[in-house]
Order: sequence, then C-alpha cells, then structure tokens
Amino acid sequence: MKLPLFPESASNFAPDVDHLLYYLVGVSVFFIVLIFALIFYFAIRYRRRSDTELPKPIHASLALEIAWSVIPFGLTMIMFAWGANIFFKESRPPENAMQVYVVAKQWMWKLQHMEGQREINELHIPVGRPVKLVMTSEDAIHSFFVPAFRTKQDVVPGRYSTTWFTATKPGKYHLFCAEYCGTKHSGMTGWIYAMEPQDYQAWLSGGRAFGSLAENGEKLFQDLACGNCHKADGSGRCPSLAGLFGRSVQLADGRTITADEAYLRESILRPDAKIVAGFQPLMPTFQGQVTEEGVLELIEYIKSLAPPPGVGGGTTPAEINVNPGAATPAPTNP
Amino acid sequence: MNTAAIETQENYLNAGYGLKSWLLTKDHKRIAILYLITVTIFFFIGGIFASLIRIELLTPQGDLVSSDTYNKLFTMHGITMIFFFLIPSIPATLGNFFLPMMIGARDLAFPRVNLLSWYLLVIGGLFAIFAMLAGGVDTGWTFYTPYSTTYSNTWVIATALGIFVSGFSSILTGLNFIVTVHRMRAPGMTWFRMPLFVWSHYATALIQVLGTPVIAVTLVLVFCERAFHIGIFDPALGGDPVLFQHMFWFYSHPAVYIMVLPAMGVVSELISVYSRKPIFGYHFVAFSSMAIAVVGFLVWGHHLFVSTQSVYAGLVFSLLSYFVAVPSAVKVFNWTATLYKGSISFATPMLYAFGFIGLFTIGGLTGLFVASLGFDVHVTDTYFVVAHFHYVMVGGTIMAYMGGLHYWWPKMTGRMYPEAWARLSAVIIFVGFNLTFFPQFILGYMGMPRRYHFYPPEFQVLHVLSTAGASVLAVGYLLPMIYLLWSLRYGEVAGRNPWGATGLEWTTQSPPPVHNFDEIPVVTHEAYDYSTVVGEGVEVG
Amino acid sequence: MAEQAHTPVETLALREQFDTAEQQKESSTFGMWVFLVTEVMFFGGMFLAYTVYRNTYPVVFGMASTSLNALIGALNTAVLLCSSFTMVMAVRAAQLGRRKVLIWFLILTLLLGLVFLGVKAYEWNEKFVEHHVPGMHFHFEGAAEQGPAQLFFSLYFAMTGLHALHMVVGAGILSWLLYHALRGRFTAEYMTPVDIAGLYWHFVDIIWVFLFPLLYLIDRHMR
Amino acid sequence: MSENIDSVKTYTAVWLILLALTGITTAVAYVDLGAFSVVIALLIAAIKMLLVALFFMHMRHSTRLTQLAAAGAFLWLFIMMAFTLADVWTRGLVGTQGR
Repeated sequence: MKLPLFPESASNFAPDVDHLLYYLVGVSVFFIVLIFALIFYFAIRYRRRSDTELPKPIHASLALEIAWSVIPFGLTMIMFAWGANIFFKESRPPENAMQVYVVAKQWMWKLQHMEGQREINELHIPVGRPVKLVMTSEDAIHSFFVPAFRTKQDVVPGRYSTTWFTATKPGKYHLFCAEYCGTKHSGMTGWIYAMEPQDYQAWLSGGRAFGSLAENGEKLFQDLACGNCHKADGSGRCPSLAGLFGRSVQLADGRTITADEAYLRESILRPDAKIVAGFQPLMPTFQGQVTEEGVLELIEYIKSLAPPPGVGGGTTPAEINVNPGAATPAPTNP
Repeated sequence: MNTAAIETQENYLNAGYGLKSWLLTKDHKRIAILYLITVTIFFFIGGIFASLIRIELLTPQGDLVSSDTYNKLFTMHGITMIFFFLIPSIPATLGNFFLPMMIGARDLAFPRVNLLSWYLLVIGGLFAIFAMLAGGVDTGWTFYTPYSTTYSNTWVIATALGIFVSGFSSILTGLNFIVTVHRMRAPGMTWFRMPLFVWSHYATALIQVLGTPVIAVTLVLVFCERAFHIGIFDPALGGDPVLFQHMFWFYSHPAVYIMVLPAMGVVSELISVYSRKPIFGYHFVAFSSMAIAVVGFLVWGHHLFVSTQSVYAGLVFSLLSYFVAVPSAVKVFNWTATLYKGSISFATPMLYAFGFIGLFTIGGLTGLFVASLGFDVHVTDTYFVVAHFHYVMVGGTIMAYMGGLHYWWPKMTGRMYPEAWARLSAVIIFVGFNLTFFPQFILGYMGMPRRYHFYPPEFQVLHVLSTAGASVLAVGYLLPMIYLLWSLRYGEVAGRNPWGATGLEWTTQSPPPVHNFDEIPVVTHEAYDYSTVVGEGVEVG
Repeated sequence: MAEQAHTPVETLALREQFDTAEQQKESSTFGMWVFLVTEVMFFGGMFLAYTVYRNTYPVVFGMASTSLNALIGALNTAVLLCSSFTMVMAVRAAQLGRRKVLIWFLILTLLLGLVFLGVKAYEWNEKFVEHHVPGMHFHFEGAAEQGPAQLFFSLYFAMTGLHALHMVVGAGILSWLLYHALRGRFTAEYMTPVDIAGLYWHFVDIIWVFLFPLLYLIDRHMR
Repeated sequence: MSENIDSVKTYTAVWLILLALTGITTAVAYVDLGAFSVVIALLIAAIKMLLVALFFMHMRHSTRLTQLAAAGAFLWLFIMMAFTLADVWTRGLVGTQGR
C-alpha cells in the first residue's frame, strides 16, 4: 500500500504554506534537538553519585534570561509576519476572479457556476484562473476545505463568507467539510476537478445547462412579482434596482452603505433592516419563500441590470439618494 | 524520626473510618483524596471512549459503530477528559492536598466551600453521566451554535448543566486558593519563598475565577436558546454564531492554562528535588506563570481564524499568541539550566518530568505553527490540531500529574511505590504517547479533518500506527493503577522525607496529621535550600 | 482545634484553620470580593452579547427598549437603592452591636427586596400579555423586523431573570441573617456574615444600576 | 474596627445622591443628545456604582488587595468586550465578505 506523507501541492497558496512549514519545522527541530540533547547530556554527566551529594546553587543570570526570551521571540515574529502575509493574500480575491456560489447544507455541497452549471459535491474549475467562492449555509456551520490548495473557510448560516484560489495543476482533489456539522459530517466530502482551460470549456458546453444564474434570477424575479414595485424606470413604490450593485446607498437612518451581496441578501430576507432614504418599509420578507440558491440567483440578476439610460455608469440616479462625500466602508455583516 | 510504625501514629487517614467521616470531611487532604478517586474514575471513562475511537479508526470504512455513535464518542471523550478530568486533575488533587501544606497552613481558608466544590464536581459529573447513559451528546465538546441549539437531537441540556455545575466547582477551588495564598501563609513565608508549585496554582486560580463564569453564562444562554427556542445566537433571528465562539473561547483558551500551569508547577518541584538545586531563575519562572495567566486571556481569537472573524482581529490575536510563547520558553530553558551541575536522580517522578519537558516542548512549538495565520488556515480542524493539543494536555498535563502523583505518593499514603514497575510504566507511557500522536501531525498536514468517522483510504497507515500507540499507552496507564493500589498495603514505609526535598510538606509526618503540622512552622529559608536537608550531618529519610 | 488560647468570644466563632479573628474576618471579606469578581464576569458575558447586538441593530433595540415602562423601571431602581441604604444601615447596626436596630433594618431590606421582585413580576406579566416573550408567540408591533426585536427581549429576560434570581438568593441570605440576628448570634466582634451579605446585596444593586439605563432608557428621546 | 464605621449622615447623603442620580438619568434620557445619550447614561451608572462601592461596600476603608480585585474584574470585562468588538467592528473592512 502506498504511504503518502505529504499532501499534493496544487494551488497558488500551496507553495507559500509549504515554505512556511519548512521554516516552522526548521526552527522547531533546532529547539527540540537542543533541549533533548541538553537534558540527556546533563542528566548523564551530572547523575547523582552519592546520596549525600549537595551541588552548589547557581544564580540566574539576567543576560541569559533576556537572551533566551528575546531570540526565540524574534524567531516567532518572523512566523507571525510570514503567516499574516499569506493570510492577507488569501483574504483579497483578485478582481478578475471567476465566481462560484457555494451553498452548504447537512450534508452536501451545492455549487453553482455563473454560466448556470450546478454541481453537487463536485467542482470543476480551470487551471491558472483565480476562482472566488461566495459561500453560505442553510443550517449548521460547515467549512470548505481543500487540502491540496491549503485553503479552508467556514461557511456560516446567515452570512456570506469568501475564499479564493488559483489551481496550478490539473487533477482530482479532495474537498472536505472541516467544521463538525452532525451525523454525516465525514460524508460531506467531494472532489475538485482542476482542468486545463480547453477541457474546462468543453465541460462547460457539454454539461447540463440550466440557464445562467442571472437568467434564472430574472425568472424568479418575475415569479415573485418583484417588478411590480421595483420598476426599472424608478416609477414604482420601491427603489429601482438598475445599476444598484456596487454603488453606495443612502439609508433612512442616515448611514451610507455599499450595495454588496450581503446587503442584497439581507434586503431580500429581512427587508426592514436597511430602508433606503425616501422610501417606506413596504416590502414583505422573503425568508422561507426563497432558498439560499434562489437568493444567489436574484443577486446575480440584480448585478446584471445595467444602469438606466441617460445616467452614466455608476453615477447618481435620481431615485436613490447617494452621498458621494460620505462613502463609508461596507457595513458589518449581521 | 520514627519511620517504623505508621499505623500507630495519628494521621488524617486513621482519624475516622466511617463513610460519614469522609463524605462530611472538611480536611483538605481527605477532600483531595475524594477528588483523586473521582477524577480517576472520569479518566478511565474518558479513556474507554478514546479506545473505542482509536479502534474505530483502524479501518477507513467506519464499520465498528454508526456515525451517530462515533460523534457521541468523541464528544463525550472531550467533555469527560476536559471538564471532569484535566481541569480538576492537578489543582483539585495535588493542589488541594499540598498547597496549604506548602505555605504552612492548617487548611484552606474555606474548608466547607472546599467540600462543596467537590460535591459540585460530583453532581455535575452525574448530570454528564446521566446524559451519556440516556443516549449521549454529539455536539463536540465545543458546543458550536447553531448545531448545538437547533440541529442536534441529543442530550445537550443535561450535559451543559453538568458542565455549568462543575464549573462552579472550579471557581470555588480557585477562590479558595487565592484567599489561602493571600491570607494563610505561615510566618516568614514571603511571596518569594513560596514553592513554584504555589505560584503556578495561584496563577491558575486567577484564570479559574476570571474565566469560568463566562463559560457558565454562555452555557446558560445555549440552554435558554435550546429549551425555550428564543434566539441569542440564532442566525435566523439575526443572531451571531461567531459571538458564541468568542464567548466560548474566552474561557476555553485560558482553560488550557488551567490545565497546564499546575503541571508546570509540579515539574518545577520535581526538577528541583531530583537535581537538588534551586530552580534556575526562580523569579523568572514565578513571573512567567503570572504572565501566561494574563496574556492567555488575550489570545482566544486564534481559534477563529477561518470562522468569518475579521482579518484585523485575526491579526491581533495571532500576534498576541506569540507573546505567550515567551514565558513558556523561559520556563523550559530555566528547567533545563537547573540540571546543569546538579545531582541528578533518575527516580520515576524525574523521568516523568523529563518526559514533560520533551513533550511540552513539542506541543508548545507546534502551538507556534497554528498561531501563524496562513498556516492555521490549512491545519485548523485537522488532526494537526488534535496532535498539538494532545501533546500539551496529555504529554504535558498528564505526564506531570503522573510524576506528581508518584512524587507525593509517600506523603499522601505513607508508603513507597515499587520503583522498577513505576519506571517501566513511565517509559511505556512516553513511547506509547509519541507513537499515538506523532503520526497525527502528519495526518493533519495531509488534510485529514478531525471528527471524521470514516475517511479516505490513503490515511489508513498512519491511523493504524496511532491506534497501535494508543494500545501501548493504555497499558502504560493501567500499570500504575495496579501497583499504586498494591503499594497501599505492601509498599515500603516511607518516612517523613524520602527524597531529601525542602518543601514544608516534607517536614511533617507521612501521612500528615489532621492539622498538618504539630505546630505552625516558621520559615527562615528561601525555597529549595537543600543545605537544610541534605549533606554532612543532616539526617535523610 | 481549641488547644490554642483565645478569648471566649473569639473561640465561639473562630474556625480551626485560622489563628486570629482578624485573619478570619479579612479572609471572609476578601473571599466575598473574589466571588463578586466572578459575578462581574458572569453578568459580563450577557453585557457583551447585549453590546454586540445593540451595536448591530441600534434601531430595533431602541424601539424595543422604548416599549418598556421607564417610570416603573426608575421607581424600581429607587426601591433597590433604598434597600441598599437600609442594608448598609443594618451593617452599621451590627458593627455597633445594636441588635434591635439590626433586626429592623434587615426586615426593611428584605421587604424592599420583595417589593422589587413583585414589581419585576408585574412587568414580566405585562410582557406575556403583549406577546413580548420570545418564542413561538412572539410579536412586536413596532418593528417589521421581528428577529432582532426578539433578540432584545431574549436578552431582557435573560438579564433581568438572572438578576432576579440573584435577588431571590439575596432574600434567602437576608432571612438567614434575620434568623440568627433574632437569636442574638451577632455581636460587635462577630458580624462578618452580615458584612459579607451586605457586599453581595450591594453588588446585585450595582448590576441593576447598569441594567436600568441599558434596557429601559435607549433612544427615549427619539419616540 | 470602629474607626471604619461611617456616620448615618454620610450614608443618608449618599443614598439621597443615588436617588437624585436615578431621577437625572431618567430625565436626561428624554433629551436628544445624539450619541452622547449612551455616554451620559453609562457615566451616571458608573458614578452610582462608585458611590455604592466606596461608601456602602466600604471600599474606601478596604485593603489595596480588595481594591485591586475589584479593578481587576473591570479590566477583564474590558478585555472581553474590547477584543470581541475589535472583531465585530472591523468585519469586512478588507473589502471581502466574511473576512
């Protein structure tokens, strides 16, 4: 039987983490060998030879105490900075990343490509292209873990979490749920298929297409009659959604926030949480009526809506009070 | 000194024989024995769960028990071992017995509270055992919401109540220690004449008093949410499951130091006695205990790096985690330096102390691995973390506990344990431990997630190694049970001070009289001044 | 053990692990303070949850808070402060060895404590009637956002409930003190139980001093 | 310990101040002070706490150790709050959701 002792290295992060491992192991081995050798040497060299032996006490030396505090501390600061650097990289997906939505539930992974492909417990991705995952859970906390990519991110109900990676080597890699989630936690596994770009294109076109996410979202938008109020020209009782995504929005309580996925999700499920300035809290909640996947489709549809004609991309539409001077960072997640 | 007839001396053991004389005792030494029996029972209950887990993991298919059963096994293993064994282990047994004696007190400040805290541990334990017998609990010892509040169908409430009640046991023990150290020291026993064992227990007591109430209230909130379906952490109502994790780890990370600081205190005593030298850098070792207790409260967020905690908070928690490394390293270096030009004996407790230093060094250094943000993302919730904390808790705490138990056994019982058997089992435990847990580091880096009932076949070889090690380890833990019980009747009579040790506990008879000292000692020497007990003209034993 | 020579008064109350009455009194008082430290952290956990959620849902928390009756809250605060005053007077009477005064102030303190609990029970009952008790039948008219409103009331019940539980324990301790005071057990030399019970009672008062503005007085001016 | 017994006058004065502060904090709550409402409310609560602790709980007369213990409790409470809020307030600041 084969005995692998090291995980495969198949993403942009894998070499970074492996190099950090070598440093950590190097420092550790040095200190472990030092301590073990000293203990062995002292224990044998100074073993007790008579029962009445009384060694002289040795007093502490401040210089020595400072030396063995400061030097290891310096070595650990390298560990800190190195690890933090990798972590920052992992926390900032590149702009051009291809986005995949992940919905976790007991005990399966549901993954949706922008183009409409849906997968369960499998994810096909092209090699060499950054992939950004936007994830949420329908029940307990799960965690998306791909050892070969050295990435892991908890998937938490009620909010979106993000991770990203670029696969570097074609192959089939384990996907694990790493946060304990109940009976079949150990069965909540799957495979990541990293493919050459042309193979990936072939897979995309060969796969079952359900229509793109945005198309499905549009259908859902019509089924739920959202357009009765959210009229595209802004004449409805509710704000127009055209060109909304990524813009800053003035709220009734005076805050200004950026319309990101979390804001859109919250507005669908808990519409009264953030009321747009100048509008009444009329919208009913869609909690329980739309699945997490449905929410993601609606978000994609809203994202696809271009700004209304006559208004330049990203500038101020009349319906929504935008305060460009007071652009604040994105709100905290609920 | 009369070493011949211990049966005729009046001591705490023969002061009364009825069950009532034990169950209503206010003597800290008898309460320590009650604790010793209680935590030993829990240790073996937890050990049975551990054995079943290891046997199950021999094969990748998960064919011994069902997934539900397996989940209950690791949950109950963790809960039993952490809340009912490791946390009370050293403080409530060795600490209870020897802390008052070491500072020259007749008892703890509040003997009745001390007895109460033992009853609270027993009542809490009975709740937990009830939950186990009624069907078990499957949330993991971490009780993460919303799984524990909404999705688990097991005995969460009974278990949480058990932990809540036993938490007050821990709080009251800590409270007792703090007041005792402040108010009950014998004349001349200044702070810097206290044995390091007392220092580390004082630091531990601070954590018990400041941290434990937070887990208590967190479990109350989980209890409310589960019992009455009100939302505190429920994301469906806008609650924040990560807030639960903050509150849980605010206690549960410092709890690691509740487990390991007393162990460090024990090891300081052992290293000093068996090399007949004062601990090198006494003040540094004493203050490092306090530093660990304080800084240990500032690092809990390193359990939350991938939990959707903010990047900036992660950064701060990672940085502060490295600050704990310094006092830990200071201790290890000072212990090692103490050996230099000492008079080193290879008695069993010293073997355990060597084992502690070695294994704690590995456990501590791998702690640096997981404190590093980018690295932790890969290994958190894998066997790497499992191996890391077992090195600290089993390799650290239990090694020191076993060492301390052997070291003070003659004082507690008046009898010596059989040295050859004891050395043999110390070696077996060291070998078995490493064989069990070292492969798990590799498993973890390869990506084997923790709490998996069945797993991909490529991990099997390392799991088999680990299980083999666990069998060796089990033998190592069973042997002392047998020979220590044997020694109660057949062991050599020990005498007051068989090791040539300096602590005040060794100046009184073995086993000690009910009020510890015939008259309260007056302390005139620094700690670990061996010229008072060893050498020309000083009678040993 | 009684081998050591003590004055008769001290022997009565001095436990065997202590050398002097002074050491015993200091230990007991300090022990109580350490216990209060744990209580701070115990309530602290809930104050933390409150702070985080109020920070996340300022508007709903303001609305839910306004539905509480601030006048009753203020009056109840006054009742509790009065009981603290009578408690400290009881302690003073014990210090001076005035048994009758001690007994009367203990009775007054107990009564005020019971008044507080009675008012609290009335308020909780009101919440039942208004469907403001978290759970299946929860409904809060003001906000369409029911979730966070329910969070507020969950915290309200958890915090005031645990506070009331502490009051009940305190009332039990007061009754115990009263029983022993009636039997003349406390003297100017030995009154530690009265002293440390006082510490506990005042601490429970302090918790309420923070609960009152945080639960009752948020954003009053907006509505 | 007779030197530590405060006069009835002192206790009564403290009691009356406490009642007055309760009235003030209730009244001030109806005045629009924006974000300062919370600050004022907590400030008054803190003053009341100090009055109760210093006079009713005799902290003025107690040992350094006791005062240290009480201060320690609030330091630890502060640690718990500050570090948790350090997470809550900085979530999403890097511009990535769930980070």
